[in-house]
Parts: sequence; C-alpha cells; structure tokens
Amino acid sequence: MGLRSSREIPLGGVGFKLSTEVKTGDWRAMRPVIDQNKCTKCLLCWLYCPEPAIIWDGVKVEVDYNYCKGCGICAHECPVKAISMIPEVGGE
Amino acid sequence: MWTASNIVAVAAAYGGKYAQSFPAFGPERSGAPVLSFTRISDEPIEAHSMIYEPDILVILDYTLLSPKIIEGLKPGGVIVTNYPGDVNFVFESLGIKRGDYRVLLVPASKLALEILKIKATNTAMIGGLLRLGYVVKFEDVKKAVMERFSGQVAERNIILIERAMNETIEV
Amino acid sequence: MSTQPTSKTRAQYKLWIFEPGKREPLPLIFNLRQLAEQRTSIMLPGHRMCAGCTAPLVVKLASFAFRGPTIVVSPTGCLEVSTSIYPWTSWAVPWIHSAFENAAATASGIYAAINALKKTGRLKYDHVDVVVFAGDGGTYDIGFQALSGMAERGDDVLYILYDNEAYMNTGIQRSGGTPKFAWTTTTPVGSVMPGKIQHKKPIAEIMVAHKIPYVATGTPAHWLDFIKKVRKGLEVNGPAFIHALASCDRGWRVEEALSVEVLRRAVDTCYFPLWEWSPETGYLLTDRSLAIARNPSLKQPIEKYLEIQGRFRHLLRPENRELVKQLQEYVDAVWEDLLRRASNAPR
Amino acid sequence: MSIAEVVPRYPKEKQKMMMLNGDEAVAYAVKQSYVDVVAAYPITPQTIIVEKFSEFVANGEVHTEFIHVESEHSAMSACIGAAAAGARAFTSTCSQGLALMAEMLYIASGLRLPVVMAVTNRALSAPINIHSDHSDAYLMRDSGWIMLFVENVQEAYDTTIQAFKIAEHSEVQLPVSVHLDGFFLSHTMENLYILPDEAVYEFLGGPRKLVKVKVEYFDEELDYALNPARPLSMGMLAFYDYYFEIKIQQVEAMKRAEKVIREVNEEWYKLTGRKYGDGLVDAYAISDAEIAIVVMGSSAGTVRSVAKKLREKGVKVGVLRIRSIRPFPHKTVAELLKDVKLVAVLDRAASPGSFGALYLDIISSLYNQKERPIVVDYIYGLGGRDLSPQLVYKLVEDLEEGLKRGFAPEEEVVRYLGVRE
Repeated sequence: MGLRSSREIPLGGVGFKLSTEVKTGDWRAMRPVIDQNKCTKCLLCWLYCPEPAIIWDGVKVEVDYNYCKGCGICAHECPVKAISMIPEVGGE
Repeated sequence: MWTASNIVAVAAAYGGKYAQSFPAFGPERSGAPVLSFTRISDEPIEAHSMIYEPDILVILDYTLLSPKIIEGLKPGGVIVTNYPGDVNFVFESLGIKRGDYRVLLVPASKLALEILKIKATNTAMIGGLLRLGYVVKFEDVKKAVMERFSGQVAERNIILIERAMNETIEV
Repeated sequence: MSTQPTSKTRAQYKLWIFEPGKREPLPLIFNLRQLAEQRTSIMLPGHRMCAGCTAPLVVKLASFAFRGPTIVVSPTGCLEVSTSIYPWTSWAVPWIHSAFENAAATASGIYAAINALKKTGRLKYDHVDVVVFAGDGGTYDIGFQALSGMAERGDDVLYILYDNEAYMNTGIQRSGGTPKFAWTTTTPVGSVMPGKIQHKKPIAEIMVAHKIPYVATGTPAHWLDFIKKVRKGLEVNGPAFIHALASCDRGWRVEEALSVEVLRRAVDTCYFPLWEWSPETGYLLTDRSLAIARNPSLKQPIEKYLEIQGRFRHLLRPENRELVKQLQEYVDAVWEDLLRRASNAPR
Repeated sequence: MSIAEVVPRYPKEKQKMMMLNGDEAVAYAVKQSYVDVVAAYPITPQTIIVEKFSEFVANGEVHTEFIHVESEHSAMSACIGAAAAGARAFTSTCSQGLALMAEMLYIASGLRLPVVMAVTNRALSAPINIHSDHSDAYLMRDSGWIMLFVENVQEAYDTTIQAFKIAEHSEVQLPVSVHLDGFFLSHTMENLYILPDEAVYEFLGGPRKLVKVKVEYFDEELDYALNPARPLSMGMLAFYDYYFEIKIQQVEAMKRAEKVIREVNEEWYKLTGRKYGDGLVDAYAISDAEIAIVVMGSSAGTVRSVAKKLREKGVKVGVLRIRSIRPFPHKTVAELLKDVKLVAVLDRAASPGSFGALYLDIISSLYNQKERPIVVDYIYGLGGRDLSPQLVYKLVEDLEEGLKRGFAPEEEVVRYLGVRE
C-alpha cells in the first residue's frame, strides 16, 4: 500500500483508517487453543481479553488469531482450564 | 487620576472630537503620584506615545508642585492646579513668575472634602479645565460623569465640577 | 452500523454511532453472555498495546458502563500512542489527544462546548458524556494541576486513571504513582537504595479532598465492581474520579498471563483496597475489600502481591525482610485507617 | 483612500461611537462574534478583556461558556477541546502566560483548530516587566498561528471580529492571534465605531461552520469535529512516514491565508468603510520615499504622525506597517520597498545573537531583488520603553545623515533606539 501525499490525507492529521486493519496476531509467540469440550462458555476469557480477540458467536467461544497477541490471560483466567497455550513455532 | 483623564476624553468625544486617554505606562499604586494623559483633536489621533510637550498641565495634588513638574510644558501653555488657597505658594513652588504661563487655580481639595466628603480631587479638577472654555463643554462632561458614576455619586460629582468651575481663578 | 450488534456474527468490532436525538441510557448488563452479544469495546483490536497490558481492559470494561454518546480524551501516554498510530485509530468513539498535562483541561473545553452548542440548539443530543482515560504520569504528576482545576470548577467529566505506577511509555521511569521500594529505571535497586524510597501519592484521597461528587478505586480484575463504579461516575452531576490499578507486564516484571491475577492479589493483600466515596455516603468499601473487612482471615500477606512481580524481587531477599515488614505495616495502617472511615465496615 | 469610494453597508451613522480602551474593544468584539467558549487566565495587561467579558456573561448578554482555567496552558487546552468539539473558542493572554501555553499553540495549529486569541503584547521576564514589547509575540512566530498586529483601538475591535472569519475560512482552518500592544493599546481609551450586533453576526455568517473531512471508514464526508454520530480521532501519533505531509498541509493553508486576509479586509471595508492597507501591510507615502521605516503595532501611528510632519518639510520618508507577520507578505513588501534607498526596520524585541525577527523577514523579502535598498535594524521599546515622537525625529535625522555619507558595509546593522548604552 502506497503512502499518500499531503493532498490526499484529511485535515489536521485525523486518523483515516481503523486499526482493525492492523493484524497484531503476528506478534504472537504462544497461541491459545480452546478445548471446546471443556469450555463452559462462561465468557471470562472474552471479558478479560485486552485486545479484544475472543469471539462469542452465540454458540461457541473462539480466538480471533488476527489480533491475539498470545498474552495468555485467557488461559490463566479460565476457571476450567479449557485454554492451553501452544508455542507458535512448530505448534501448528 | 486616570478617571479624570477618561472623563475628559469621553466628554471630548461627545463634543464631536477625537480623543485619547491613557495612564502613564508605569506601575500604579493607590495614592502614589501617577501620570495620565489626554489627547484631543479634530483629526483622528495616530500617535500612541506618552505626551512630553503638553498644551495643558493639570496638577491634582499641590504637594507635587515643583519646577520639574512643568518641564516640557509648551511656552504659553496652561497650568491648571489644585491649590491650598495661597496664590503665591503656587508660583514659588513652580519657580515661575506671573505671566510666564496661564495659571488657573482650583480649590479642588477644599471643594471635594465639602461636597464628596473625601479627598478625591479628580472630578473637581475637570471644573478647572472647563473654565478654560475651549477644551470640553460642561454638558458633555455631565454626560460622561453620568456614564461613569451613578445615582448620588454622579450628582455630587456634577455639583462639585460646577462649583469648581465657578470658583476657579486665573492668576 | 450501530452500537448494538443484533446478529450473532463475528462483526464484534464496531464503531459506536449515535445519531442525534433523545434516547434512554444504555442498560447495564451483568450477564456475560448478554454482554458479549450486545456490547463491543470502544477500543478496537489492532492497537499496539503490549501483550497482556491491562490498560485496554480498563477502557473496555469502562465502555460497558457507557450510557450513550460519549467523547473520550486521552493525554499522552502508552494508551494514547498505541491506539493512534497514524493513520490507524483504535477508537470507536470520538477521541482526542492534545498533550500530556492537559487531559482534564481539554475535557473541560469539550464539556463547555457541549453546553454552548446544546444551549443554542446546535447539538441535538440530550446528553453527551465526556470521559478521560489517563495514565499515572498524566494524572499524579504533570497533569495534576489541570485535574485539580477541573475538579474545582465542577465540570461534568469522568476522569479514569489507569495507574500502572510508572512512566511506562518512556521506559519505566518512576512517577508520583510508583509505590515504595519498586524498581524502576530511575529508581534502580543499588547498594544503598532499595528502589523508590517514597510511597505513592494518595491520589484518590486527594480527589476526595476536592469534594467532587464521586471518587472510587477499582481494577479490571474486579470487573462487576468496576463497571458499576464507572456508571456511577457518569451519572453524578459534576466531576468524578476513578482510580483503576492497571498492571504493566514490562514495568512490573509480571508474567503476561498473570496481568489480571496480580490485580486480584493487590486487592486481596489490601495493598489496593476497593472503595467508593461520595459526599452523601462517605467512604464505602466494595467487592472483595468489603468481604475482607467482614472476614479478616481473607486478607493475604503482602508477599503474595510482591512475589509475582520482578520489580519487587529484591524485597524477597533475606536481608530485605525488614523492608517487607515496613511495607506490611504501611499497608496495614492504611487499611485500618480506611476501615475506621468506611461506614459499611464492621465495627 | 481611493476616489471611487464604496458606500459601506454600515456607514458611520449606522455604527455606534464609543470610547473604549483596547481591551474593552476586544471584549466587545468577542461578545458580538457569537463565541461559544472562552477559557482564560488573568494576566496584566490582558485582564480588562476577561473582566469585561465576565460582565457580559454575568449579565446574560452572551450564550458563551466561560471556563475559569487554572493556567494559560489549560486555557489553550480548553480552547482546543472546545474547538475540537465544534465550538467557536477564544482566549487571551500575553508574556509569561503565552510562554506557558507555547506547547499548546503548536497543537492548536497542528490540529487545524480555528481558535482566536488576543495577545496584549508584553515583555518576557526576567526581569519581570508588565509593559509592552513584542518578545512574547516572536515567541509564537513559528507556531503556525496567523498573527495580526493592530495599531489602534478601532483596529483591535475590527481585527478581532475579522480573526474569526479568517480562522474559520474553509481554505484556512488555522488559529489567529490578534496582537495589541500592552498599555499602549490595551489601556488606552479611544473613539471607535462599533457595528450593530446583527452586522457582525451576518459578517461571520452566524455560528462557526465546520469543514468536512474524508476518512476511509465512512462513505460520506464527515464534519471535522468530535461527533458521536461520526467518530473521528484527533491528535494522532504520526511518525516520519506522515508527519511531514501533515505539516506541509498546514504550511499550504498558511499560504492561502494571505489571500483570505486580503479578502476579509476588503469585505470589512464594504461593510464598515474601514480597511487596513491590503490587510497584510499598511503603507504610507512609500511610492516616492527615499527612507522607509518599517514598524508594527501601536508605534506605527507615532512614526507615521512624525513622517507626515516631515513630509510637509519635504523629507521623503514613508512608513510601512506590517499588519500580518504570519503569513508574512514577502512579495508585497519587496514590491513596496525595492525602490527605496534606505529601510529602517524597528524591532520591538531582540534576538540575542542575531538580528531582530522583523528585520530578518524584511531582508529575506528583498534579497532576490535586482536593486535593493540598504536595510538597517533598530531594536527599540523593550519593556515598554516609549517611542516618543522626538526619538522618531532623531531617527530620521540619523538616517538622512547616513544616506548622505553612505553606509559602510562593515557598519553595525543592529542599532538600539532609546537605550542608555
């Protein structure tokens, strides 16, 4: 994506894009993986995710790996230990 | 001090003139000797400097009378001063002779105490200026005083100015 | 686009859009499923806060308490720089940053503008809230004058301090909010200095002394308590101040996954008691701190808080036992004092 | 004034003659300018502005919200917040107060917020001094504000109203400061003509109007303001990939401001019958002058009144008053001064280690001319030292003498006027 000229950007340096375009998932060293069998859908992981990168679609809880930075708060806070942190490298 | 200067300027404006009034650009403390200036003209006034060679010098406090105070006064200029009742005191203090300048004496302190019950000689001195006839008109001064003060204070000041005008003597 | 996603889709990252007009305040939701289905954070993902930072949690949880149209102000700081790297913004609400020491003054200006525009019929909302999210540097130190001025004037602004207890944005330098004995890059642990030698400024107490309508403490770990307090802060007529402790993995030397846990321990040890204050009620303990007051056996020793933080690691060495004792005594004294003042503490 | 005089829509008879000092005149102008928010902190000699305006607020004569901030830094911060929220905002300060708000000056212009500020020019400490010079103004010279210097009380009133129009112009969107010399204007009472309220309202086109911006995440253009219906983020962090472009936008806006200042000056003339040169400079008897004196602010009148008297005696002296120091009208200045033999620039502030700031702009205006005059710099009036007519007469005498004997290249070009050396 090319950078814009001074004529092509809005006034006063206002942000003209949303950070949802920025995929911070590539920061991740550890990947949270949810064991859907253990998950009780209490949504504490959703609550405590700072990105936010936990999605509740009404049926199940999922991680949005586009943004998840792999901090592991979800895994620690999960009361039933349904989330495990797997190293990214070789973890797939 | 600045009050007198402002009232004269406002009165001049009511009389259709251009006028300018400003304090000396020095620290002001209540009661300390201060200077203020008034320019009156038929033309718009451009200068924004202090006045160094006045046509008229108005002295509110006769204890300030000294030869130094009239430095810069134009030859043939006018001195309008408050005085303690003693005519010679004025000439001696200023170090001038009769005839050097036009000198108008206003019993401002006496009248202010009598009418306002305070020693504020500001407005009384305007009476002295009115006596000159050509600076501002009494009607315009009255209007300016009414604008500056209200009620009894305005009324008393107008009485004071009128008395001062009538009791000013030229020596 | 609207504030309340109706479909149960992945489109959970939304702008908050309020068209002009009158409306009821958004209801508070305490059921997590309903919350997850009906609310989104005002902070969008893709922000560049560190992994495990809890400042975004402060913002996210606070936004679950928002009533409707809201303008957000941030002073310079971690939260500000990481959410506004040009051209990408992470803010789903109108947001402004202008400088470091002036968030409260900027908010006052916005509040005044809202009043003037409403008065003259040019702003067609019945209410617009103004909320500040500021760090400890911008609150305790450089921004304190503006904050105090805003409080004195009584401007209707909710000021939320996310306190990570040092200048983290510039690389962990000590601030007026850094606790005693904490290591920072400007209070290194040396042979004669055991980290910072002063206690942190009692900022929330100072705001109480301003006699504003509402002051409270909170942490994102105690989310229900925090959301309720944010709503109260918005509802009062006049300035409100909420002091939220917000852990910083980098600065506190805490494992990322323990970011929320450490806040829980701060409260469990009474290092950071949860309370609220208003001129009508005085001090009231809340949530876990109220439970501890009722059942003192729940109170944990200060080591429980210190032991998971690298910034206090030196205190756990045997020769520094005396320092830990000092810290415990200080925490106890502050806690006892709070118990005396809190009208709902058991006598 | 030109022969084909325009009949103003509001001739003098339809205006109200008042006797006000400069501060009161500014307060009156702000009152009539439909200002939404005033945030200010008191400092001599600005105080009369905020006191007078507080009276308007106390008496319900304005809808304005007055924020009694705890510092000048907060004053400008609050103006920035208010302007960002879509309000018309005003503040006033000078000297130490301006220095304290310096950080926020750059942010107001960088965020392209049309805040208006009256600066009652006052010297900077130390030593502390309450009187006028331009050292505070020069402190904000490069802050991206449009800076207009006025000569008298009437112009202080006129320019304050014009400032809102210039600042909010869709092609400008920059803050404007109106500079009136402390005491020499702030505390000097003069005759002036005040427009009826509705004339000012009409001139400004009513309340502030917002400009539009385009962001990728909305299809339509949005109001440039903090608006819950169309969220925008203001005050972003821009690195070396975009900071330059954003700053250049600002520089370009400042260039466009030159034209807008001229237009507003003309429009004001049609409305009131008053105008100030071309809006940027105000020249007196320059066309055939051998000696030109360049000056800003209240001293301009003093210099011009002396020049007029000297003209009567046949001395070919002219006066060029700079009204807009930012944007600086380099081309106009070059055009006016290129045929003069000797230019004396009066700088009411020093730049220790260099020339006066005004001098530098005059020199840069002239440098690329084939023929150019000798230009000398005079530092005068620091800390409120009066520029008396006598001093101006003496100055012109010296200049004439210098012209006769010729200036040696090695001669000192920075001189002092009215100091005991």
